[in-house]
Amino acid sequence: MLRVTDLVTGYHSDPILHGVSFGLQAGSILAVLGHNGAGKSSLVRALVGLLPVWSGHIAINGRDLTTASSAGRIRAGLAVSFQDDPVFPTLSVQTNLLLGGFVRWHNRDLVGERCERVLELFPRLRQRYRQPAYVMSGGERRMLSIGMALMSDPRIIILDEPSTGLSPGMTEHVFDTIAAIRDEFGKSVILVEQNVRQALERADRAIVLKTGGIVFDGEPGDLAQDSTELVLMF
Amino acid sequence: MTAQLFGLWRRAAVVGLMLGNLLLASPLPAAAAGDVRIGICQSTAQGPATFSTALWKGAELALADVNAHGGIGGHPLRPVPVDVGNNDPAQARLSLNKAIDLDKITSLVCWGTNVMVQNGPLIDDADILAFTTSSGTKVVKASKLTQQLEAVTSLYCKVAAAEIKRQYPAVKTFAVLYVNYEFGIELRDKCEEEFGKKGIRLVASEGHPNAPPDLRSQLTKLIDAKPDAIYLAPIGGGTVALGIRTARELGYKGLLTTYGAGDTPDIYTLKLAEDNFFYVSHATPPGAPEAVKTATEQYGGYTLMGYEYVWLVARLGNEVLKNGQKLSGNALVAQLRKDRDIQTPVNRYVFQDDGYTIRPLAIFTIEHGARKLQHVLSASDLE
Amino acid sequence: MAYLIDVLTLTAILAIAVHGYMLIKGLGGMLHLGHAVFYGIGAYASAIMSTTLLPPGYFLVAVMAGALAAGLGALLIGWPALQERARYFMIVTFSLQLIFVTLVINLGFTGGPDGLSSIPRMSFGPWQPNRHWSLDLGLAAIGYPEIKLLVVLGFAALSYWFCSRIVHSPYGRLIRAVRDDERVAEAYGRDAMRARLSILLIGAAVTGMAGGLFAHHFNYVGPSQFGLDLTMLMLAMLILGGQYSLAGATFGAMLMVGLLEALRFVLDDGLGVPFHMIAHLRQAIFSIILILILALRPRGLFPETLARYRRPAAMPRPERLTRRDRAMEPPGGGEILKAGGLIKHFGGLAAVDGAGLSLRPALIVAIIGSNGAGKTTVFNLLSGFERADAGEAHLGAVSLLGRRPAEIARLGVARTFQDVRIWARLTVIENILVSRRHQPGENPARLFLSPRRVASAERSNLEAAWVVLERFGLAEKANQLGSDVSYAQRKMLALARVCAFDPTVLLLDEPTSGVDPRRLDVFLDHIRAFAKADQRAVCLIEHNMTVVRELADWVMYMDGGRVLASGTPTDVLGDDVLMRRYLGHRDPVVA
Amino acid sequence: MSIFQSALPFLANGLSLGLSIALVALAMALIWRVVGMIDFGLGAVYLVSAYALLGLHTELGFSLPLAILGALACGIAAAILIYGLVYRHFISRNAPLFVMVLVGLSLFLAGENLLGAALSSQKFYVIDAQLPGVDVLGTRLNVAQLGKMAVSLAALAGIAYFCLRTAPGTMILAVADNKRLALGVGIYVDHAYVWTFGLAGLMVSAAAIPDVAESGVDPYVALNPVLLALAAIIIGGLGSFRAPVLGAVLLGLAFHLAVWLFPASWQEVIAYGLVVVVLIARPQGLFGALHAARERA
Repeated sequence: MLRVTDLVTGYHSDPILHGVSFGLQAGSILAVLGHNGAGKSSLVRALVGLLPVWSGHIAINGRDLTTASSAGRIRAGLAVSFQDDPVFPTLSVQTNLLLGGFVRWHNRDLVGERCERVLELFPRLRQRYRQPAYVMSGGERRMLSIGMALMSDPRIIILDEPSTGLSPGMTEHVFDTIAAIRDEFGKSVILVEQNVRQALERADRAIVLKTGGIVFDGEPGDLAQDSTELVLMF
Repeated sequence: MTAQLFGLWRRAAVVGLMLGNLLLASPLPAAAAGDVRIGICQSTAQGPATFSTALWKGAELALADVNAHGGIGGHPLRPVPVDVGNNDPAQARLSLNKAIDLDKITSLVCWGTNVMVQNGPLIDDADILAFTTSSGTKVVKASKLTQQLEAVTSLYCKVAAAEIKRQYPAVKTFAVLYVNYEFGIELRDKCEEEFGKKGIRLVASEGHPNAPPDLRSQLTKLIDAKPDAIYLAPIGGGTVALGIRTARELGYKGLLTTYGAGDTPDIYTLKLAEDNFFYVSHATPPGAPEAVKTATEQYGGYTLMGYEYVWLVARLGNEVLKNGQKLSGNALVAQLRKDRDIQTPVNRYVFQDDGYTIRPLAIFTIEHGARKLQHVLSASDLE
Repeated sequence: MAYLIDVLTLTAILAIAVHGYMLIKGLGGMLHLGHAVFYGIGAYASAIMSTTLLPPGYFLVAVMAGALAAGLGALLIGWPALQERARYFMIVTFSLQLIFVTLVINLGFTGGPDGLSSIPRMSFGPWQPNRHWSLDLGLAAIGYPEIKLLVVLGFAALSYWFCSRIVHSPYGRLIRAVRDDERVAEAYGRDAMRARLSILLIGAAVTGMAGGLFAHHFNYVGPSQFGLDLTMLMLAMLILGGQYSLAGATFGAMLMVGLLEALRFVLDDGLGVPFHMIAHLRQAIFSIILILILALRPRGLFPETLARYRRPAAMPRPERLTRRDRAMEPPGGGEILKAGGLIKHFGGLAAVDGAGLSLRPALIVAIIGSNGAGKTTVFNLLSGFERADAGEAHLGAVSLLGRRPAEIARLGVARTFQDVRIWARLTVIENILVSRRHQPGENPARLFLSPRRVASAERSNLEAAWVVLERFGLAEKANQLGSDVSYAQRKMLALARVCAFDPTVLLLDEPTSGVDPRRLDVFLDHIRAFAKADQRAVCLIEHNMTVVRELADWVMYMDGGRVLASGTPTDVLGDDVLMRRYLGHRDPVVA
Repeated sequence: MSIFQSALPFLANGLSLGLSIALVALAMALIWRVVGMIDFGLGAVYLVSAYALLGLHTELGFSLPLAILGALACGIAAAILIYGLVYRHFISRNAPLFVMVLVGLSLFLAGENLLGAALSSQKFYVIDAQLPGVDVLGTRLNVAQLGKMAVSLAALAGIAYFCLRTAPGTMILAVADNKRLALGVGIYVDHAYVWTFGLAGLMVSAAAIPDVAESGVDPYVALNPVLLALAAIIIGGLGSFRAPVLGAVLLGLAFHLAVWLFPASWQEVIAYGLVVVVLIARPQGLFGALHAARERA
């Protein structure tokens, strides 16, 4: 599905990721773990095309996207939900969702149908439908953002720390939704998370980033079982 | 940013600066010796910019004539631009210094009360003859070698007042809409004085910036004072037209009048100006050269002055040389005031020793998209 | 040569005005579009002094009065305009520029639209030359214009000296720090607002002086002379020369005047442009050149000149940091910072919900917890960057809450930032120098009143800075820009900087995140040294549990804005329930 | 006549001036919100469409409606060209606001003076007769003014509709609201910018045309509209599409009521003084709530 090979990138002079490689299976969840500064968000930005790739390759279904603009990548079937400022604040929930499906606008029916499914998935959004996004709570914004990512009917959804700033209950809900996205919508998900355990429970595969390199790549089960060890691994 | 790149840039810059200063210092422009340089002011300010073009067009014609007839003592006349920018005295001084120092101009025509007043001493020191097309009364007081070519504000007001008395006896009160610059304010005060002498009372006056966004509030206020006539005192640049249009639209039926600033093509073609409006400006008598007349119709009243300026300089220059003197501001001015009463191909002037000039003025109205000469007040009428 | 002299005189005057612009825009980083206003205020003020208030011969006094007036003007404009909202400064100054001309026309004492004429020539006491004054030196006679040029050049030199003194002083360094990141400057106990205002005032005064000179050079000031186009001209000069360099400002003025004058010749004699177009074309070409400069060389011809410091030959070797055993006595007693019941809401979300902590000298406390647990917010509350809704925090007897960051920092509570936030356009060593406290050179007045004291203080400051750099292994990078060193080095610099500030309490926000594990030990040693060697109270937010194990004497586990558990690292990290929760398990935990 | 009655004409004229400023203000506000720059280059656009109208109508003898359409087209083209040829370069290097302002101003000045050099600074009229008008509140407003008022109200409604109902409009809003996310959903930001400048160009020309019809064209006509527009956004703020329009109306009223209360020579001081006061009292503008939204989001 998605294949990243020897990805090197960073901000102006200093590299953040030095040579990251991993793959993503269709219809699976890949958990990307690691604590702040490990390079997770740089990876996201590089995948979406907001950060120039210094060397290495990014390909979806064998099609090379290394040099594609972000717009190009979205059209190639990528979708993202950012960690911070994940929505358009002054626009209504409706408009936000529509914009989520921007690259599919030529196909009105699809967009409409998507919109319905998203609203089924997040009934809360239906109540908020006509209100501007900035009046909503963090959790609602997170749902909206994930919903937007679904709107473009992508092959791969990148979720950057979806649980940030959410109450425990809300976090549970979000993670269940992510599972649903895989199972019901049949999407592949790249789940960048700090809530290791919850991520692992849903993930089919996990990689652990540490200071710009991959220190673990494998089945979640193979990760250390003892919490303390696991914590120290970071 | 590599060091050598900076080095490169700096070197480029240094060269540029050197070049600049070299050009400043070099006598290069004065190289084509022999010809007689005369300065003509240019302006980028709204209003002045318009009549500086007119002035130049007139000068151009005269230059052609004069140089065809051997210029001054066989030396052709050559115009030198003097850029007064936004009518800024400091900028003007810089340009004037260049014209004096490097181009060695023998005479100048310029305007802008502040521009002229502040540079008066410079003109005297440089020993050049200066004509001014400014109407400011202070101008000639600041310099011995400056002669007014334009009629002064007081004269304009006097003539306007007389015309009103003659043609519109019903008018007993008037108001002034003036540009809030030194010039507009002077015009307001002089007119209050001159109109007063004819028993016409100033009932209201409002100022406006040069190039106002609109004049509606000012005119509403003036019209509230129920004046029989409104005197427009802008620097020009279409403000006259705006004033007329707005006044009429606000339902003002009374008389509208102004001075030379109204003598521009945009007024000629303004239908609104065709009733109950006149302005005082310079006449182009039937005898004037055809080229001058057509140019005036095209560029406006200041064309004349450009023409007469060059013509006068040529005449005076030749006389001075004939008397075996060398060309200098003092010599030229002395000659000018000695001849005193001069008839140019266009007008008759009386150049007084105090620098003021008695010159014919004419009353114009607008008719069929052109200005219509009502009648001329010759210099002798005004003496 | 009257022309050349006139040009040079005007150039020198403008150069001084552009020096002032450089201080405000380049050094102070304030977006300023009303420079002609300061110039005009100066010109008018000194003109009024000379024409009405002063007896002849007091030229210098009049010029100084101009500077003073401009300074006051700047104060009046800057005080409201810089409060919290520097981003509107440009629009404020621009509007003022638009008003100024009309205002002057309408005021009485400015001579209204006529302006003020017959301003006396430059005169010094008994020497009051008339226009034709001249001094015969045998070979050549020197006239008043030459003298005037010399005087103005003298002033230009003076202004250059004065400004470069400012730029290269500790004060100038501070201003640049504020320009780069004022929040951090406040975190180091500096009052950013005052810094901005002071440099605005100084810049305006210099410009006002130029205005005063102009008034006496031209003997006339009128409204039309101080319009937007003059501001544009000065700005063009500044941008062309390089807004961060004093030499650039000077040079830009010369170059731009040279260019404008050269255009006369090029257009008229060179290209033979139609006569009546020349004036307009000069303006047009000037504007186009300005655009080209901005496009091709946005930073101008001259870069910012950075002082290069030479490493002293005999460096005191930093004492080897020995890993002593950690003091293990339980907290309580001897504490210097105590906070409790802290509450902070953002919108509906409670970021901090009753958290508290207590810090003691030589003790390292680590706060752990998942993102959004409120760790950083606690730091923000303690360091004054956020206002607490409720709770209390005391440093010794002093209450911290409700104080501005600068005050708190001055009390001795220093913090680092998660996103490193070093002053990117200061060199590494300058980052250290700025951070150090008690620098007399930060007071612009002292620079000139007690230069010796400033110099000696700076010398010792420099020595101390080198020691710090040595200790943190940054000495090699001392003269590199903060933005040019690697991420790890910036992280290290952040530590070095806070160490140089010499606080009693240290709040470190993820000091090791993103650091190469191979370098980690160095960081650990330094942090440990803060506490153990320097006897400081240290509190750090940390995700890397290895680090926590290594460093912490005491660990607090935060979640949902509350402290759920605290104890020795082994206790907390050993508590599997907590750890599972930390990793995202949400089964209930008894706090 | 009571004080109140005497004020009416000033109110009416102030309103009409305000609404005619509103168009340019709206354009400027749009660009400020989407691109994040104060675009004085709009002055050049204004000049282009003004002279285009003149040229098409009086020189090439097009009928007035045709000439108007042509002028609108020229305005749009000019705005887009300026973006493509000049601004894009600076935006792509994300030049600071200060530089953008300077570039815009220089463009404007260059345009002004090039026209002055090429076509002389003489004033030309498209319509030289008195414009028909109607009496309102004891004053008389001509068709050009009424036109301006109508157009700017229409534009206000139009732009709101455009942005909220049409695809490119939504695109623009998205970029204005959250540029990174806009990229994240696959919007070509460059397209959004082209639309923005095109739209701004349209509005500016729509403002220029009635102005020219009313009081002719010379190289200086654009200065007032642009400066007043800036003042209007400062007063109104950028919170909504309404804000700049309200700001413009307030400014227009200030301009005229100032004359009602004081000698007209103080007009500008009072009007721009108002700007400074607003800046100091309420920097986000009187009707601006945008920052609140931003900060909460």
